[in-house]
Amino acid sequence: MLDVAKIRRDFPILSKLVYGKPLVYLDNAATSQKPSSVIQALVDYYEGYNANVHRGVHALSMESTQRYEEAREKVVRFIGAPDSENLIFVRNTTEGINLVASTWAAANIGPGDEILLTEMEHHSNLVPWQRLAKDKDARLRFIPVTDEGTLDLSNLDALLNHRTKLVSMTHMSNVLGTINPVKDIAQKAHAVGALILIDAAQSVPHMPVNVTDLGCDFLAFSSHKMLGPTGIGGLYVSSPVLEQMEPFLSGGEMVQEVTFDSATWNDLPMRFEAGTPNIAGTIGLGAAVDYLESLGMDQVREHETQLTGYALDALKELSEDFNFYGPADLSIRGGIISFYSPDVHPHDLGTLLDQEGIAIRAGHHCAMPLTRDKLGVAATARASFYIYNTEEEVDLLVSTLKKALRYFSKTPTGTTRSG
Amino acid sequence: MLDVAKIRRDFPILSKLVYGKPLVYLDNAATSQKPSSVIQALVDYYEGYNANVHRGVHALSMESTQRYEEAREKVVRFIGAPDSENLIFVRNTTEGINLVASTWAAANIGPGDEILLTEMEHHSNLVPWQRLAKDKDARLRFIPVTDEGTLDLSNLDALLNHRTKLVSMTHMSNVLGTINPVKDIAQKAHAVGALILIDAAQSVPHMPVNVTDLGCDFLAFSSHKMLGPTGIGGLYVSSPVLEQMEPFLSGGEMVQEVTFDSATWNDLPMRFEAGTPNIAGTIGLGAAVDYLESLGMDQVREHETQLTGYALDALKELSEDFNFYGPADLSIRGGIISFYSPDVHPHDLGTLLDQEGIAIRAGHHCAMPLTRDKLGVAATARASFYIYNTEEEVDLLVSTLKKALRYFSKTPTGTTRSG
Amino acid sequence: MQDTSFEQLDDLYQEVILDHYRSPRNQGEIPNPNVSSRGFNPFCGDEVILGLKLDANSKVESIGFKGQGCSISQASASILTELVKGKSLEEAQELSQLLRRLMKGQELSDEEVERLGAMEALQGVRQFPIRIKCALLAWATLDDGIEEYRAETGKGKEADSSPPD
Amino acid sequence: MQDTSFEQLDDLYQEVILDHYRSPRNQGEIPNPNVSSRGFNPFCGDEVILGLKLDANSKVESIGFKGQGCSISQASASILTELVKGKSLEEAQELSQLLRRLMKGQELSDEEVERLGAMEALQGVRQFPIRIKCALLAWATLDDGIEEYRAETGKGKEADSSPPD
Ligand SMILES: Cc1ncc(COP(=O)(O)O)c(C=O)c1O
Ligand SMILES: Cc1ncc(COP(=O)(O)O)c(C=O)c1O
Repeated sequence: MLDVAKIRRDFPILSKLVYGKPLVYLDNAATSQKPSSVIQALVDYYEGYNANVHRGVHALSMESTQRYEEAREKVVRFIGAPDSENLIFVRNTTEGINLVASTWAAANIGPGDEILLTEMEHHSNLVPWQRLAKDKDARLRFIPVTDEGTLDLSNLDALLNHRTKLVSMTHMSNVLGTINPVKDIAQKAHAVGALILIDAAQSVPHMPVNVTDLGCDFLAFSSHKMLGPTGIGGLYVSSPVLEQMEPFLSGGEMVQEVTFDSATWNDLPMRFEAGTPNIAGTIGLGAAVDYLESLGMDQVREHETQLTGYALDALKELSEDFNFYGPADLSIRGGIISFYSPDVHPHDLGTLLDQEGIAIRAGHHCAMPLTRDKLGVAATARASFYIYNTEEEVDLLVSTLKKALRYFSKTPTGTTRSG
Repeated sequence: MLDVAKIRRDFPILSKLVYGKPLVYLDNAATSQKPSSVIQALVDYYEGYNANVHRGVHALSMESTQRYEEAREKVVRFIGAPDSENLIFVRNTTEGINLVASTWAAANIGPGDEILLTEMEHHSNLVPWQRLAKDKDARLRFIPVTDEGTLDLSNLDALLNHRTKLVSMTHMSNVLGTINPVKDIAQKAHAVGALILIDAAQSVPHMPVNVTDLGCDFLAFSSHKMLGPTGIGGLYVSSPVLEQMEPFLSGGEMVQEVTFDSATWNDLPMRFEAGTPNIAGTIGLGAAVDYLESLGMDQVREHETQLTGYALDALKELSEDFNFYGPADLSIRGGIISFYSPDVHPHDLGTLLDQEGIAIRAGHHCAMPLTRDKLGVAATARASFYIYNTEEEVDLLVSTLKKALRYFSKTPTGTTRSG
Repeated sequence: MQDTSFEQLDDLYQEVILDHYRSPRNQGEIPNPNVSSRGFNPFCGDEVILGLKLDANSKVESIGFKGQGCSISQASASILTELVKGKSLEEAQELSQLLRRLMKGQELSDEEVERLGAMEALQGVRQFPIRIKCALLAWATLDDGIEEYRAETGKGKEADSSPPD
Repeated sequence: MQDTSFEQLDDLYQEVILDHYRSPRNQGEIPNPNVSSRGFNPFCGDEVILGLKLDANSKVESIGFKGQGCSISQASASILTELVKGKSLEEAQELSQLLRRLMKGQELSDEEVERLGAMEALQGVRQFPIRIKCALLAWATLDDGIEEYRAETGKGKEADSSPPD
């Protein structure tokens, strides 16, 4: 069990007031808050040993290089990667996926080849493949989503076939909360000779993820969603695949030797990290990993499962007014709840809850096709949890949703309003 | 005149001791130190209003979006860009140049076309063009460097011709300190129908730079070299060029509407910023711009010119032992001094100076072809200045270089050393 | 009703707005519109589709909208259709400019406020900068449609006096 | 000389090292080497090129190096050539392993220290982690060369007993 009261004290922003009310931050799927230790890691870097990495012989540069590479080791261990060369630092999940699309996929996917996605992908794991498919005359196929909000795998054998070169799918849906059986699908992908990329933007922050156990070829995630700084993230690539990959961006850091005419590439993973990296961000991500490991990812997952169960129960009261999306089975669901009422548009709901200090998200959550074409609405409201959220906060959400419904269903006449 | 004593107090790291000695940070061309206001901007963001930008209706998200876009406005104004749509946020100069290579250049440069560079480019402005030229069967040409360390423009009319599609060159050399006449060359480039990209990694931090006045089409720079955080930088693109450019990375934030099959692109500049940006880094860059503007870029330039003049004078004493590179004319030289002695390898020099708290850089400075093929050495030592450096620090550099020479020229016999 | 919650939002959600949101005017498609356009806000998914039919004097004879989105964006579209009916395209654009000035917090004259009509109710949006885009969506869509119409028919602003066919 | 500056560096820059740096042994190219390879450190530009000629017993008959770089990398290369001459490739690799262990700060037996010879002077490098790569460059280059030689000649470690031609 997490000691949530103690955890909350580690997050300075949680003592902030919004319009005079305590902040209730339920927008964790968009980005997470940061503990003091992460913020302090940035301050320590800039005040104590800020210097460019990898090329300096002076004390500051030696220290920054060492801390930078230590952070890489921490992340490598955290996701269960075999070696530090398997972890490429990127800006965010989006860049990680684009890196794969521009390098491995651009070199290995051709006319008539298929890329298998799911209907619940974030734009970041959809648009790069649309562009690639168009460029290469390849075909995108989609694993459908059931009404329950899970993947419909009944037709997987046809969807995943000898033309499939890549399966690219989310580990956890940022709209439905669904946790997909990526390990099984990885095996099936490999059985037909396809590789598999896992969009772990929502899973790495919230549950134990081990790339070796999953058997995936690529896995991308963002620091800002896992208590770490913005502007940094990771892309895991398995060794055999890494060896075949041509560089992505080019410039300083990623070269071995350069003449006016040509260049040779540096060792892995530096080969994929051109230019001065986000040094402070990387070290901050290392501190975030330390923090999560000190809690234990099993505990993190358990806390969120419990809170989600509590919330789904509490929200039942509102089931006449709201549709709730996503699977009921908590064992395959993360701490994300999307909902919609025809009576109060999600956007208005967002504004109303905000007045009470409650931060939720309203919109298509960068998953327009899922939201619009599968759920049948242009937007939903979404509450998403993390380690610092409490049952009291869920209670406040529920009561405020009720108030919002009442407010919006007031008859326009018959009562004088002050506005 | 800068009040350097006051400035120094704004930089917490400058009160740090290295091996018990005050830090003398002369590695500014690699990365700069950060004032408290920049560090505090990061802390304020993470402790006060951390949230994802552009899509939230809640208070934190509104505030972070507003501060993020305010930072963009600041940077836009700082470089004299006409509009905020002309500034794309990137990780660093390297990514900025790669963005241009992958978008505009990939679409507009073909077989037989020429790209004109100079012999003093950083790898980041060389390797992307080598790769593109190879892909497109285009040709790289180089403006030579004179023995003085300036560009030899005597043959420019032949080098810059109707086959030239792009001139890509550094504004200030990170090895020689040379400031190139980019405005003139921009005019000449446009006269033959070529575009011009300016690598402003070393100029934007150290002198007034106005993209409108320079008349360039692209200009790239890094936050970490201009008092700002790591992991963020800017790419200016002129409006007519921007309109023709296809997106770079794709995913969230950069799309307008998405179906399972296709997507339309968002407005500028968001179209080029896929995924969650480096929000804190951007806001920190805005704070760095505030700091630089409070000093005045003319003042910054003047301080460095003066200090460089002082240093070149003081170093004359060592001219029998060291070669010094770069132009003598201070009006075309930034605060960068590279030097080499056959008696003490730059790497050893770096280690020796470090023991006295003096941070310099030793190596090829990511400009291998220049260093090796033009200067004729595999590595040089480099001291580079910024607003917080003083004449006393220069004096210490000179006296320590002398000591280092003595140490390395000790006869191996005839004196007992403790080691 | 004595529920005092969200009182601070009464400025934003004025009755006029909730009324237009719940009972939108001129909803639906216009057959053979002269001016038609679609607006979309990628960040929230709000959508407005407008169709205008001009009469022999180039005034708006009929107008219809479809759309989805929050109360502000849809109420604003509904108010737009009421205000613009019977006006020339220039007059419609002037109203659009007025609303923009209102949103920027600029002073309007009494006469201008009068012309705003029900749009005045949108002024509460000013305190919610993130929602300004919602209030403007329909109007930006109208401006786009008019511009496109002019470009297609070759009718400049001044020359726009003969009726469409 | 009574200059006491940089005393703290005397461990790093031992006389043996400065001596090898200033007067490198076995500098130059070997004609028709059996084993040859080049090492390069992209971060500092240090370079070592090695050539080895084996005798009928597969021992190193002659060895030469060229290169440029800091005192540590060049002294290490010079010491390497002295130590490896007359040894078998296996013995050379063992020495390389010994140096790596020394750099990692592992305990060596007296016998091992003895075998290190002049390489013992490199132990001061341990306190300067950034320079360890310099100390190892020549040895890593040798290891690469031997590996390549074995791959090319198809001679495994064990089978490597017949002389090269
Ligand atoms: C002239 C020049 N161009 C490009 C770069 C690359 O900058 P970054 O590593 O921030 O991408 C540098 C800095 O090292 C530089 O000095
Ligand atoms: C499932 C999923 N994939 C990808 C992303 C994109 O992450 P980022 O914006 O950090 O690149 C997100 C976050 O918005 C997400 O939830």
